[in-house]
Order: sequence, then C-alpha cells, then structure tokens
Amino acid sequence: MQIFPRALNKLPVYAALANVVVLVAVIGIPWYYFSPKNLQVGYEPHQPVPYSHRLHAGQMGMDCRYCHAQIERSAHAMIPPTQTCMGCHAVVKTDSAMLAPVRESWETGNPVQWIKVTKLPEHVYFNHSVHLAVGVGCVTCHGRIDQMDVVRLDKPIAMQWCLECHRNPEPNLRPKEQITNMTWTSDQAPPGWKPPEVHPPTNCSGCHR
Amino acid sequence: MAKRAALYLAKYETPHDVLHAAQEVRKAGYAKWDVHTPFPVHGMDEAMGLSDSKVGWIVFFSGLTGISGALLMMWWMNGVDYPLVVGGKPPSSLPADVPIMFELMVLLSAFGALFGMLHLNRLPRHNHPIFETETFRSASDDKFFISIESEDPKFDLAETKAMLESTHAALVELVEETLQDDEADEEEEHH
Amino acid sequence: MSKRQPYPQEPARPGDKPVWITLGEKRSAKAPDASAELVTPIKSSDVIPTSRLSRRGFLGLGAASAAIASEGCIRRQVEHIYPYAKAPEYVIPGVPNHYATILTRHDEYVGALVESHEGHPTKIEGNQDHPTSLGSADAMMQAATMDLYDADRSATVREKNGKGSDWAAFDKAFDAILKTLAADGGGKLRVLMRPSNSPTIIRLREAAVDKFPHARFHFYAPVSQGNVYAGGKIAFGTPVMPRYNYAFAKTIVSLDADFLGTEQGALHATKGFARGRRIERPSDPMSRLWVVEPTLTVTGANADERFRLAAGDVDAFARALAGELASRGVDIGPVKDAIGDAKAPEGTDAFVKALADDLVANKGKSAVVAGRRQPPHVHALVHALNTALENVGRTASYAPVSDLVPFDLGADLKALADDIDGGKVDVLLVLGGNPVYDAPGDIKLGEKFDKVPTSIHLSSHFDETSEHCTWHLPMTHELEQWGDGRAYDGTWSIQQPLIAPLHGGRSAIEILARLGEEPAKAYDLVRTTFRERAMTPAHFEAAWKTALRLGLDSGSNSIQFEAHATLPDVAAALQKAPLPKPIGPQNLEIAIAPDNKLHDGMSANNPWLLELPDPLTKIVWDNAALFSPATAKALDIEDNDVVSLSRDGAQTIEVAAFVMPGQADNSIGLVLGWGRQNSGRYGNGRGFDVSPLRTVKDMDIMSGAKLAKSGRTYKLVQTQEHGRMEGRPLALDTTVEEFKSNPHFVLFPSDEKEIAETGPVKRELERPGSPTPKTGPLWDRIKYEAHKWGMTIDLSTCTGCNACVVACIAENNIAFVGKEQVYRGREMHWLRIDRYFVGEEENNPDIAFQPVACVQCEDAPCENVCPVNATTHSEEGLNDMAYNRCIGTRYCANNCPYKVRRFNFLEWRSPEGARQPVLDTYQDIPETEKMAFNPDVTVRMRGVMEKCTYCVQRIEEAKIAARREQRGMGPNEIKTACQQTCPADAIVFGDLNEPRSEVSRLARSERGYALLAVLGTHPRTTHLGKIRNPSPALHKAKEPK
Amino acid sequence: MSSRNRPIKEIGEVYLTKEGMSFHEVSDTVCTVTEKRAPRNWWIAFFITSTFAAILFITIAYVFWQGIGVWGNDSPSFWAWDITNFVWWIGIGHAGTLISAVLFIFRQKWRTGINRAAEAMTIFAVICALLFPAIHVGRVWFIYYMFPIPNQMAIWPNFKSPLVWDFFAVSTYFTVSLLFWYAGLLPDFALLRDRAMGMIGRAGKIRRLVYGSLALGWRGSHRHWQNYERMYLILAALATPLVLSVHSVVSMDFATSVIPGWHTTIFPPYFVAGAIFSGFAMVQTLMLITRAVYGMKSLITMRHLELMNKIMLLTGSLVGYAYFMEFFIAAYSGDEYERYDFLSRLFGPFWWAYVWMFGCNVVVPQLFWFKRFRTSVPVMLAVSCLVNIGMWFERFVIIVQSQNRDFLPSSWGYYRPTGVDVCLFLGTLGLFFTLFLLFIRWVPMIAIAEVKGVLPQADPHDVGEHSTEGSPGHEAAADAALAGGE
Repeated sequence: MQIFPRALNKLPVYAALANVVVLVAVIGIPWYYFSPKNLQVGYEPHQPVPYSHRLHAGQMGMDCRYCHAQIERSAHAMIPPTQTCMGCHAVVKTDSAMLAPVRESWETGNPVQWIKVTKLPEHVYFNHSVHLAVGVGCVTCHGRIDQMDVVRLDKPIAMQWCLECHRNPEPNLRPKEQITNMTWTSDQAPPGWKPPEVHPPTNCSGCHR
Repeated sequence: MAKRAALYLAKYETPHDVLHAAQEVRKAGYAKWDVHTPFPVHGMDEAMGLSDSKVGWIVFFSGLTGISGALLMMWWMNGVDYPLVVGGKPPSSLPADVPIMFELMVLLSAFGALFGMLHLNRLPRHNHPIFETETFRSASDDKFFISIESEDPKFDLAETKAMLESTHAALVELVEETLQDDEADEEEEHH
Repeated sequence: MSKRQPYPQEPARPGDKPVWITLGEKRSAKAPDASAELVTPIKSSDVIPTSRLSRRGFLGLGAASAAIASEGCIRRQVEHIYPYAKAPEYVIPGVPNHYATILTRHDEYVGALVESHEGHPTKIEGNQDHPTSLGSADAMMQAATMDLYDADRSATVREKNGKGSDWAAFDKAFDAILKTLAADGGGKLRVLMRPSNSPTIIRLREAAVDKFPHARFHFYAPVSQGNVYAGGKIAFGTPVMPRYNYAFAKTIVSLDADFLGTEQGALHATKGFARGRRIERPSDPMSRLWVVEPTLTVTGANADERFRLAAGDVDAFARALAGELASRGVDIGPVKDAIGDAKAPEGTDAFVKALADDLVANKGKSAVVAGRRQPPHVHALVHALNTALENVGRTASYAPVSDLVPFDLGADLKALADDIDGGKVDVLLVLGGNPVYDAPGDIKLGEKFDKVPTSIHLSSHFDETSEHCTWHLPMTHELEQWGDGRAYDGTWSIQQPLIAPLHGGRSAIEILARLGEEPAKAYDLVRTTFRERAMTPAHFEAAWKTALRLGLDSGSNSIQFEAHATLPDVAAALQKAPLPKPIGPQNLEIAIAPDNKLHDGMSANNPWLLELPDPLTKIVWDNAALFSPATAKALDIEDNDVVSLSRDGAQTIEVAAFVMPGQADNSIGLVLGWGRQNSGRYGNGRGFDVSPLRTVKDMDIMSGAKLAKSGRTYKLVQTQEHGRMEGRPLALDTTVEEFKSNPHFVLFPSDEKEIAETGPVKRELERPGSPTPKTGPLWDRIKYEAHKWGMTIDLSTCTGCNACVVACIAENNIAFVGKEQVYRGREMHWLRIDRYFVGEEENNPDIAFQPVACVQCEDAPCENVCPVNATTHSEEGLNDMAYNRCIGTRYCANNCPYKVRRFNFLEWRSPEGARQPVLDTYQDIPETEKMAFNPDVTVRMRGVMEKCTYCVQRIEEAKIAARREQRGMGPNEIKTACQQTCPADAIVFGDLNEPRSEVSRLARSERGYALLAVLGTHPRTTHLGKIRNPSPALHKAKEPK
Repeated sequence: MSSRNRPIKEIGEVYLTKEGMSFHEVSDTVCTVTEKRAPRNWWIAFFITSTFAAILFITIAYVFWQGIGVWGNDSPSFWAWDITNFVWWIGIGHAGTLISAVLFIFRQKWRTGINRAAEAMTIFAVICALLFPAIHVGRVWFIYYMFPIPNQMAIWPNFKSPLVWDFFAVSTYFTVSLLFWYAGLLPDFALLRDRAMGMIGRAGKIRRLVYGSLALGWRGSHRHWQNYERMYLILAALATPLVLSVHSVVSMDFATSVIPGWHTTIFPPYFVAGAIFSGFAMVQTLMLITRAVYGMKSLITMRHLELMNKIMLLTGSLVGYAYFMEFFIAAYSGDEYERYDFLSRLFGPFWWAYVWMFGCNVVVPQLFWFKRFRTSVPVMLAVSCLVNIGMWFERFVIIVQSQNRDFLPSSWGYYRPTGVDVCLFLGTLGLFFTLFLLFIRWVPMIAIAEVKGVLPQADPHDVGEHSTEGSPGHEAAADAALAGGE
C-alpha cells in the first residue's frame, strides 16, 4: 500500500531548487533593499519654505558659503539663521506668500523648522570644515544641489560609501577655491596641480567617538 | 486503471537464506534486482557483487571546498577588504584561521556524506512499486526479501518465479503497480 | 547611542531675561538643543522633536529596526533642524565658546574657565590666569555643571502655607515688610548669610546698614576660617590669611592641616607642593612633608613622615615641638616660658625630636601649617614658630582679610538664636546657606526659626531650612548669576553668567540690594562696585571688559605683608589656653572635618560627587565613622556596624562604622555634608548627618565621646575592597636614598632600548618591577610613523585628589550608576585612582595612589578577542572603541589585565518607564541633566563596552584644527581632560614621536615603567615611580625597636 | 563455527541483550513505546519539565527587556553563570557523539544499546548550550555582526577572536550531530512507517504520513545499505575529531586570554576529558531513568552501565590529574599571578566552590574501582548526578574565581548571582528534559536496526538449522541459534 503519490518522487529536485531560491533571497534581499542606496537616496521631504537651491545657487549663482557661512570653521552644516534670509528678503519679495514662515520667524524669533535631509547616524561625527579644508567639493556628497528645487538626498550616505573615498580620496579632491563649484572636473585643474597628500582615517575613532 | 507487473518479491526467514538466494540470483545473471533487509547483512556486498561505494569521493571534494573556502573567506575579509590592526598582529594570520578552516571542512564533509548517500540512493523516493504489497511491511522488521524488477532484460514472469522459488524462498509474489497517465516520465525514471 | 544635534532647539522667547556674556555683548537666552533623543528643551513643551522616539525604550524590545537604524538606513521619521532666528554673535554652532568666571569652593572664590556649547555650559576648567586655580580645577568645580543642571533645584517662590507663589507676590510683600521695618531703623530685622568677601556684597551690606542702622547681620558657615583669623589677630594684631610657598619649602609641617585637600587654597597649594616633589634625577632636591593628624587625609596620604595623633593632642604636640626647637637654640622668646616643659603626647618623642632637627636644619626653608579646626592659640604658636624659623618672607607670607566677620560663627549664630528667643526678631532674611541643616545641634535652629513671624530663605533647593521659613526664594546657580569676589590674595574677580537662570531664580546680591539702595540688575550692581577701582569712565569700560575676559582685575591683589609674630602676645595666649585633657581609651575623641567630596553638603544632590569614591576610604554614596584598627578591636567594632555617638550637651547620632588604617587610636573621624533629608532625589538620606553632635563650644574637636553599638549593620560600598598590592610590582615606590643608590628602582624600564641604556637589572631588590618580555611576538611589531600618542602619570606628585576622575566624567559623558550597582562592581569611571596600603603596620601604613585608565596597549589583549572588530587600533596607536559596533560579549573586559573597561550592564540613562538603576524606581532621567552632556562624545547605551579613549575627541579636534589652519601641531597642543585639570600636573599627554613634547621626555625618565609590562602589552601610558622622602634620622631612631 | 556476535563466555563476555531475543522482539520492545499511550509518569514528568521550560523563555524575555544587568555579572566577573552554563551544557553534549562515533569506530558493539538516546541528549544539550552565547551579549539584536555576511558598514567579523571560532565550532557540532542522528534514524523511521501500515484510523494515517516522510522512502535495499554504511562510517570518522575540536575551541576562549587561571595550555585536553566525563554522567543518569521507566533492561543491560562507569572512572581520574597539573604548572611557572590565583582557589573567597568541584569530580568517582559500586544502580545514579554538579562547579571556579583574582588587586571583587541567573539555569534544565521526554515518546530510543545487526542470528554464518519451509517461532530459531553457539 502506497502512502505517498508518485508525484512526490520529484521531491529532491524541488527541494534543491527551493534551497537555491531561499539562499539568494536571504542574502540578496537585505543586501539590496536594506541598503541606503535603496532606502535613503531620493529622500526629498517637503520643506516649510519652498526654498529653491536651483534659483539661488544655480541661476543667481550665489556662493554656497553666502548662506552656509562659517562652514569652513565648524563641523555642522550651518543652516542659515532667519537673519540671513531677511538680509535680502527684507527688500526682495517682501510680500511673497511662500516667504511667510520666514517673516513670521523673524518677527516671533521662533526658528524656521527645516527638515533634515542628509541624516547621519547619531554616532557618526562628520566634520564639514576639515573636508572642505582638504578640497572635497560640496557636490561630492550633496550632488548637483544647484539643480534641485527641493533638496533631495543624492548619495547613499553610509559607512561603505564614506570608506570608498577615505580609502582613495584623490579622485574626489580639488583646488580649495573650487570646492563650491558644482561643475568642476579634474581636467579643469590648473596645470601642475596635484591633489594634496591627505591621509583620511579608516580607523574607528576617525568618525566614531 | 491498467496494472503492470513491476517486480517479483521473494521472502526469506533468515539472513543466511537471503545471502544464499542472492548468490543464486546473481549467478542467474540478473541486473536490476535488489535485496531488502532490516539491517545490513554481512557478506551481502560480495554476494551481490557490488562495486565499492562512491560516498567517499563526494565527501572528499566537499571537504576540500570547505577548508579552502574558509581560508579564502578569512583571508579576504580580514586581510584584503578591510585590514584592521588587531592586537598589533598582522591583519591576516594563518594560525588564527586554523580552527574555522577545520570546522568548515567538517561541516561541508558531513553534508556531503549524508546528501551524497541520499543522492547515490536516489532518495528520498516516497513512492515505490515495492510498497504496493503488504508482504513487504516486514522487510524493516524481521524478514528478508529479494526483488527483481520487470525492467530487467532477463525478467520473465515464469522463469524468474521458478528461479526465485528454487532459492528456498518462503514466498514468491508478483508485485503489480497501477499505471497512470504520466506513464512516460515514469518510464524514463526507471532508466 | 546618540549625540546632540548641532542646532539650538529653543527659540528666544519674549519672556526670557537677557543673558550677558563676555565683552558685554547681548544675546538671547537659549534652552538646550534638542533633536537627538537625549536632550529636549526644558522650557518648551510645544516643540518636541519627532526624532525623540526614544530609541532606548524601543531597544528594550531588542527591536531589529534599531539595528538597522544604527547602520544609518531607514530612519524615516522626520528630523528637524532649528537654526537661530537671530544668530547671536560669537556663537558658531558646533564651536564651543569659553568664558572666564569664578566659582565658590570651600568658601573661597576660585577662577574658572567654562566651556559653553550653543549657550549652555558643559565643562569647567581652571583659569590659567587666576591665582587660585592656575589652570586647575578640583572635583567640586568639575562637578559644578551637574549642580547647575540639578533637576531638583527650586523653581518657584513658596510661602509657608505651602501655596506656590511668585516673585511679583514676594516683591509686593517684601516692600510692605521693608516699610514697616523702616519705622524703627530695622531694629527687628536680622540677616543671616555665609561669610563672603565679595566686594559687592560688602558694599550692599554697608548700604543696608546705613538704611537700617539697628538691623543686625549674622554670619554662619559650618566650616570657617575663624580660628585662622583669630590666630592671626593674636600673633599680628590683625586677622591674616597665611600663605605658604610649598614649592620652595624643604621641610613642611602640617599640624592637622589638610592643605592639599579640604583647606582653603588647596589648588595652588597642590601646584606648589607638586613642584617641590617632582624630581627627575636622583640629585634633584625634594621637600619632606611631616603630618600630624587624626584622620588620614589627602595631605596625610602624601606625607613622608606621618604621626596618627588625635586632634585634641595636636595642641600639646605643637607646644612640645616649640620646646624642642627652643632647646635647639631657636629663639622663641617668652613663648618658651609659656609652654614651660610641655610633655609631648606619648609616643611622639622621637618624632618631635627628628622633626625639630629637620626644621632647624632647614631654617628659612621650612613651613609650619596649622589646621583650620585647631584653636587660635595653636595658629598663633605656628606663626611664632615660622617667625622664629625665619620663614617669614621666604616660605610664609600673610594677606589681610578683606571681610571682617566674627571669628566664632557658631557663637554668632547662637546670638541670633537668642535674639529670636528674646522676641527681638520680626523679619529674618537668610541669604543662601542651609543653617537649619548644618548648625550646631545644641542651637536647635529649626525650632527657633519657626518662632520668627517673617523668615525669608533664598536657596537653590527647597531644603531643610526653607521648611522652617515663611518664604522660600529660588536662588540662581553661580553659573547663572553676576557677582564678584576676591581671591585669597585679594585679586578682584568677576563672576559672569553662562546661561539665563533655568528656574528663574535670583542671586543673593539682588535680594540684598533691596535692603539698601534701590533694586537694580545684578549686572549693574557689580559694575557699580567695580567702579570703586577708581577709574575714569573711559578707563572703566576698557578695564571692565578686560576683567571679564581674564576673569579677574589684574593688579588688584592686595600687598602681601611680611609680619613678624609678636611673641609676647602669643605667649600670653598660650598661658591663657589650658592644655586639653589627653585623648585615651577613657577619653574618646570625635574629630569632625569637611568631607573630601561634598565638603559641607551644599551640593549634596550631585550624583557625580556622590558616586565619586572617597580618596582614602574609597566609600561611595555614604560617609562613615572612622576607627583605627586598634581602637576597633578594643571597642569590638567591625565595618558596617551601626554605632551611636553622643557626648554631654549634644544630641546623639547613629552612624556606620568603618575601620580605616591610618586613623589615630581613640579618635573617631567624622565628616560633614552628609545625611541631607531635603537635598533632592540623589542626595536624600545618603550617609549620616553629624552636625547634631556639634555644639557652639566645640564645633569640630570634641573629647569625652560616648559610643554604643546598636547591633544593626549598614551596607557601606567601596569601589576598591582590596587595599594591598600582594607584593606585586604595581604602584612602584622608593625612598630618595634608594633612588640615589639605584636610579632604576622601577627595574625593568618599559622597552628594550631602555634596558640597553640602563644596563642590567638588580635582582636583589625585594619588589621587582615588571619586565617587558625579552622575546617579542612571532610577528613584526607595528611601527607607528606619524603621531604616537602617549601619557605619563607621575605617582610622586599625584595627591589622589580625584579632580581628574570628575573631569573625565564631565568630559566623556560617563554615567553614574547608584550605590547598589557600585556594590555590584559596575561603576563606570574610565579613570580610577587605585589606593594601596604600603608597609606591614596595619594601623599606620604608607599610601600609594595610582591613577589607572586605559593604558592603550600597543599589543592590546582586548582587541584579539572581540568577535566583531569593535575595538581595534588606529594608525596612531590608539585603542579605538566603536560603541556602535559593540555587541557586548564583554570578552574584551575579561581579557583586559588592567580592568579599565566598563560595561553598560543596564540602561543607566533610563528610557521612559524603565527602572532607573540609580534610584531603583521607574523614571526617565531629568531633561536638565541631559544638558550637561558633551556633544562631542557619544552617549553610550546599555549593552556596550566603553573605556578611556585618551580624549580622542580632543585629539581629533586638534588635528582637524591644524589641518584647517594648514599648520603642523604644537608639541604639547593637546591636553586630555584629566591632564588639564590636574592641580599637581601629574598627568602629561602628547606625541611620543615628537621630540619636543614633554611626554616624550618624561616617558624616557628613569622612573618610568609600564604597568604589568611583563604581559607584553606594550602600554602607551607610562607610570613614573613614586619617590618618598622619609627622615633618615627618625628611621635610625626606630631601628632598635 | 561460532558467530561473531556471540559473547565469548570464557572471557566473561555476556549478551548485549537478553539472551535469545528475536528480531521481532527487538522491534516490538522499542516501537511499542512510541505506539502505546504515554504512561502517567511520563505526563507528570512532562508537566514539570515543560513548566521550567516556560520559566526559561519568560526569563529570557525579561533579560532582553531590562538588559543583562539583571544577572549577577559585574566587574571583574564579566562572565559568570551565563558562560558557566554554556560550557557545562556543551560538555554534556559531548558524550552522545563520542559514544556513537568513537565507540563505533572502535567497533564497540555495546554502544548500540545507548547510542540513540545519547545522540538525542547531545543535540538537546547543545541546544541549551547555544542559548547562552546568544543571550549573554549586551545587544542581542546586533548579534548578526558576528556572522560574515555582507553589510553596508563594509566591516567583517574578527576571525582572530576565539569567540568566532566558538560560534563556528559549536554550530558545526550541532549540525553534524543532527545529521548523524537523523541518518541513524532512517531505517527505524522506515520500521515505524511499516508498522503503522497495519494501524487503522486517524492515528495510523498520521503516523504513516509523518514517519513515512521522515523515512524518505527507505526500503532496506542493500544497494542503499552499502552507501549508508559507508556514509555512517565517514560521519563517525568526521565526528570523532570534531568532538575533540569543539571543546578544545571552547577551552580556547579561556586559554588564549591573559587572565591567570585562564591562560593555560593544558586546557584543551583537560576540557575534553571533562566534557566526556560529564557527558557520560548525564547519559548514565538518563539511561538509568528511562531504563527503569520503560523496562528496557533487556536492551540496556548492566554490562552497558558498568562499561559506562568504567569510562567515568577513567575520565574522572584524567580530570583529577588535570587539577593537580594546574597547581604544579602554576607553581613551576614561577608566575606570581598564576600562583596567587591557584592558592586563592583553595583558600580564597571561592574555596567552597573548589571543594564541590574536587569532591564530586575526583573523589566520588573513585568508588567505581569496586565492582560492587560499579554495578549498583543507586550508587551509580548518585555518582552520575554528583559528577554533573561537580562539573558545573569546575566551570564556575575556572571562570568566576579566576576573574576575581586577576592582576590588579584594586579591581578584585566577589561575584554574587541573582534570581534571574538561577531561573535561567533551571530553565535550561527544564528545556533539556522536555525535549528528551518528547524524544522517548515519539522516536525509537534505541537504534533498532543496529541492535538487530549485533544479534547472534544476524550473522549469516551463525549456524543452527533454520527450516526453509514455513516459519518456526522466533524463540525456536533463537534457541537453535544459541545451541549452535556453544
């Protein structure tokens, strides 16, 4: 008396196939889907004020450091105070509805509640000043910000990605005066210019303290 | 539902009987036949004239994969991809790798052994004509059987029966299996 | 795990009082940043950043998403950035500012330099330019930020009837009160305050007296300079503050004076003392410290010759010493007759003789110091001796005392109490202090206060005193207020606020001003006083700004005068003062001193101090009654026994006993500052209050103590239970003589090259050092080409004062864990000071302090065993610890021979609803405490290992700065937190590859050795062996016995 | 001629089973246990053990929620009961494979009576052991950092860490033991399947399906037997060095460290001996119980038990030797830290633990020098239990005592466990016995096919006339066989 149908004799084949599938899934899915490339890049939150980098940095060609002042001295991104906005908008577009939050902030003294786009884990100590000091351009990490109406995360900001550059920085270095240049390429380097000898840390305390 | 003769089943009481019977059957020159016992009977390999088992080779190669794979993995991960200074030692050092090389070798060998055995035995095979008969139930308990499959070129309903009875079989039975539509692949599976 | 986000959270709100910072620039007050879960605004419930999804609460679940979060992936919850609306000048987010100010320490003003991140103070250092601190800070100063952020500080004005009130109500009421008082010139007004030499306070006091001629000011502090001043009055006719040049003195005699610890001026005293002890070559001269004291103090622990003598016998000892000196031809004139033939306390003869010889041998190069609690005539005698030994002008000088408060504060308080009894007091104004808690027991001040119709108490907490007053007013913390004060040498220093009052308090001077002149802002009051420094308005602003920048007005220090004691007066005083009955088994003594950590208990709610192990007993979260082993045996007392102490005319107290080597026989050592009932969540009920034992007559030294065993026991917890080295080469020490004969007493120097230089090792020495194995590892050791960070710790100069430990806590966000957890051995201090008893005599051992933090082994055992590469080496040889990689197998800690790794066994900063180990209740840590975090250091969560990093955040900052400014690094550019605060400069950090750096020089010193080098760990920290300078004469004398 | 499978009475050999047992009897004795309803005692036992198992899981949840601070672990005892239990269970988990593999290779036929249960016990013990490394970490949700899987941090495990070796060793050991066990079960599952054929009703159907699918369609074909035997031999050959390696690697967790009392080259052999020792003790305990409960005296004979006792005597003495050697090495090394540590084992704060360890592991087993004790069930039960207690204390002494007396006296401490520690330990015992009860209830607790293989009549050359027609009763056959044997 047979207990199992004859079809079940194909079991070994199926089992083998299933094995392969599961293996691929278990490794592959987290590898891709949990990666910053997939989960972070493209984060494009809606800001309280529709500030357009394309307009200010792109079309008007304002230097990044006009608003992000002191960024060459501090670790932080130096999101400008309302003051800076009002510097111009006290006279320009004084009644634009889009600028209402800015004016309100200026009057009440409450900050504009910008939404953070480039988020690093809290145990990572990234320092803008030193990266600029050795000639890493804004565009390297933030992408073509001058073409963004709404700021979006452009690069997979994760340890692996940081390490790629920390292990081989030269391709990402440029003359100091070019750091805010969004379109700079190595062939625009002045004749005889060599990327400086930087030895970025690849040990833990370089970024984790 | 067409039926088809699948195999002859001969039953014996003792290991001694089945051993002799096996020798007979082999003399008779059958190819597709087998002995079924509740435990491995000694001397049966010779009696059936089986060649040495190939499990060993499978194990050897899977073991080889394990040991070399382990070494490669550790060398690349600690020595090449992200070499870190650990305890002032060189990033990749062989002595520290030995235990894991050994463990992985054993692990893969073990898999090779079990699954190699299953593969060589074409197991799992949950459905087999031989299960059609009630008689066969005692094959795992205390009875000993010889089966000759109908695919065997020398298989002949009359002759084979006679030959088996001549081996002091306690019982000789023709096992039939019901044919299904998937006849075709059933056939090829036999070859 | 997290750090604070850079941007200030809290907008400047209309209501806020403006805070002034240096250079008179105005900026808007800001509450702390918030964004990471650690810090939320303290005033704004409206803006709770969404990312304050408590990751910790959530980790309790061990949620895998947390894992992903820490990898920086899917953090979908919105994080906000809050830039300033109007950016204050001089503030670059992420770049801390430093402001100079002064803090009160042991009732004196000490200069401090405060680090402020986006508007809130996070770290306190000493002020390089200030004479009191000379760039160093002590444990209490380091912990001051925690006082500022104490969540239990009073935030509201309160009336007796319990109903919360507010400042407006008080002002109204107070105006009314003042009117009624004005009628009879304030006849029924009394003001009680702690003594202070603040020019503004003195000025306002005088102004008040002008307005209320019949009002009386009373002064009280549990610890006072009264005896010192009184002694000066006897000897010089005017009260003085003596100063000794410990750097220059060759023979230093301390008569019950803890001048390295709890006495005033300890910071600069330690600096000088260390200079006299730091010898690099055997030929270098070294001072010798003689100490006579009942309880082992920091000073006593550093003594070369120490005699355990009951405090009551010190008087006799001093007289005997004078006698011996006289007999050696030291001219003490009439004093000689005054002391007659005073017998030295039994057992001290040899000691006194040897000491006298040493003093005579070092005439003009010695210093005799008397302790604060010794009676005036002892101080007078000491002045006489210094005069006779020709020390005046060389090692001893005297500064006039700027504020003339009564010498005997106890009596002054008693007078107040009597006035209250006599119904002479309608209005009592208590400015600061906590008299009901720390007043002598026999005054029963609480009951007295209850009789006063209107009593107003200004204090930081609603404390024991507030409970007995009709009004309670919240007082500002020193980091929140304007003020001024004079250093011991009279230097005029300005106190400036770092942050707006967190709880809307007011400072003492603001209240005081109401009595005299019209109320004004403290800022103006202080400026007005400062004008007195007679300057034209033009100069004034400049001088004011300079004073703010430096934290002091240079040139304002009063002239040191070199007075010579008038011997007849001293003699007279001595004759008047009868010798106290000698202390003995029949006449037990109780000697009360300020606590090494809490001093008088004003910051008794400071968990950093509470968990700080006592330098000597290593007890945490408690105080205890100390008994010498002999006395304990005689009285059949053991550790943890609860005993009740009493004496005639005083109340009885119960206190846990602790047997402490080095304690004088028949003398029971107690400390002030504990047993607070109303200090706050951390301090309440910790330890035992000893002030009920005090009486107006005997505040500190009391004989005729009665002792009874209660039969109960009390759990005292120590961080170090085993005090002996078991003959192991750990804290290596030797005597000057031995050092001369064998410069390599640490035997095996720390690396092969050294062995080559210093030649073969002497085996016959009984305490062998630890050799670096001759056979290196099987592989080539790593070469460190660029920077090679290293540290040296000089055991000779380290006094064990604990400042470095608290500095480390403040700098590195180190958690406190509570008594029960310390009992389980889970304290988190990265830097600990091991205290070893040296020598066979269990009653009177020598002490060796050994600060131990991670020694940054080059071949670190911890790294090998970490399964996940969470701790590895940097190119500069740092033993990195990546908290976010750590999974907490604790294997590294097992394999650390120095046991310097600390594990977060629980969530010390409890998430919502989780048990807070410190208090053993369910609650989150207060928001204000989170403001104390250093944003440059990760706050560790439960389940991860942590340890000393050589302040890697400071190293990285310096390297980045150098690179930013396109320059190389200075030889001694980086200072670790412990090094920066060390008053003895015992810790030196730097680059071993940098020939100009101090550390590279010291690491090669002959005294240098690596702890447990025998294990081949190749530590980067080098300990410098301790040199003692015992008196050869005395030891010869001892030989026969 | 005589049978290979018959005992040589002259040298005092006795039958491995009740004399004259037939194939069918063997099948019956073993299989009926899984076929009949469970005896009442089984249910009582199961209730108790599963309660403890429940406690285990509740405790683990609590530990995850609060953090491992709820244990007694402290500084310097960063490891305590957690790792003690781990090593203890791993040790116990060694006997199974050892009995199966090593005794198989040495052709020790007597193993057949006990190897199945021993292997099962191994697997369950290893499960309990594996719990601890998993839950003892501070941040269990990050434990995957230990595995070499690609990740966005681009960082890998540290293969220099003995803990990683440990992870590979133990998980390998678990897997191999599992394979080994299952391979052995194949023919017996087939037997259960075939016996289920006759059964009617639901139970029969389920049993057919379950055991049928587990048997993978095994039909006792000799062509299969040939590969099967070779596979079994190879697995045994692999498992033998594996057993030795596993506890060696576990011992390296300590041996490769620098702590006095841990940093010892003697550890690997010493730990292996200890493991076998404790493993056999546990097998002995279990066998004695099941044997009594299920009347397996015919298959688990006194000879089995006595042989086990002999091995315990041997390994126990080996361990004792190691204890002495430790002291000798400490003294001979001249290392003051090492010396101090070992002296404080005797005279230090944990002296009591040392007394337990030495008494139970070295003194007690000496009883087995005497046949009277070797063959007395109560004595061997007591001894085997005591040995397990003693072995737990051995690990406790090594781990905790050493940590509390290491290099710097300033950091010495005294370890105090908490209730949570106790609950966890009892919990694992509960889990272990629960699994074991389920095993004897549903799985043939004795390797039927193998036992048949060593019966006298299993040998084809075992003379004794066997009728060719009809079938005389098994007894008859057996008797005949016996007659032939003498």
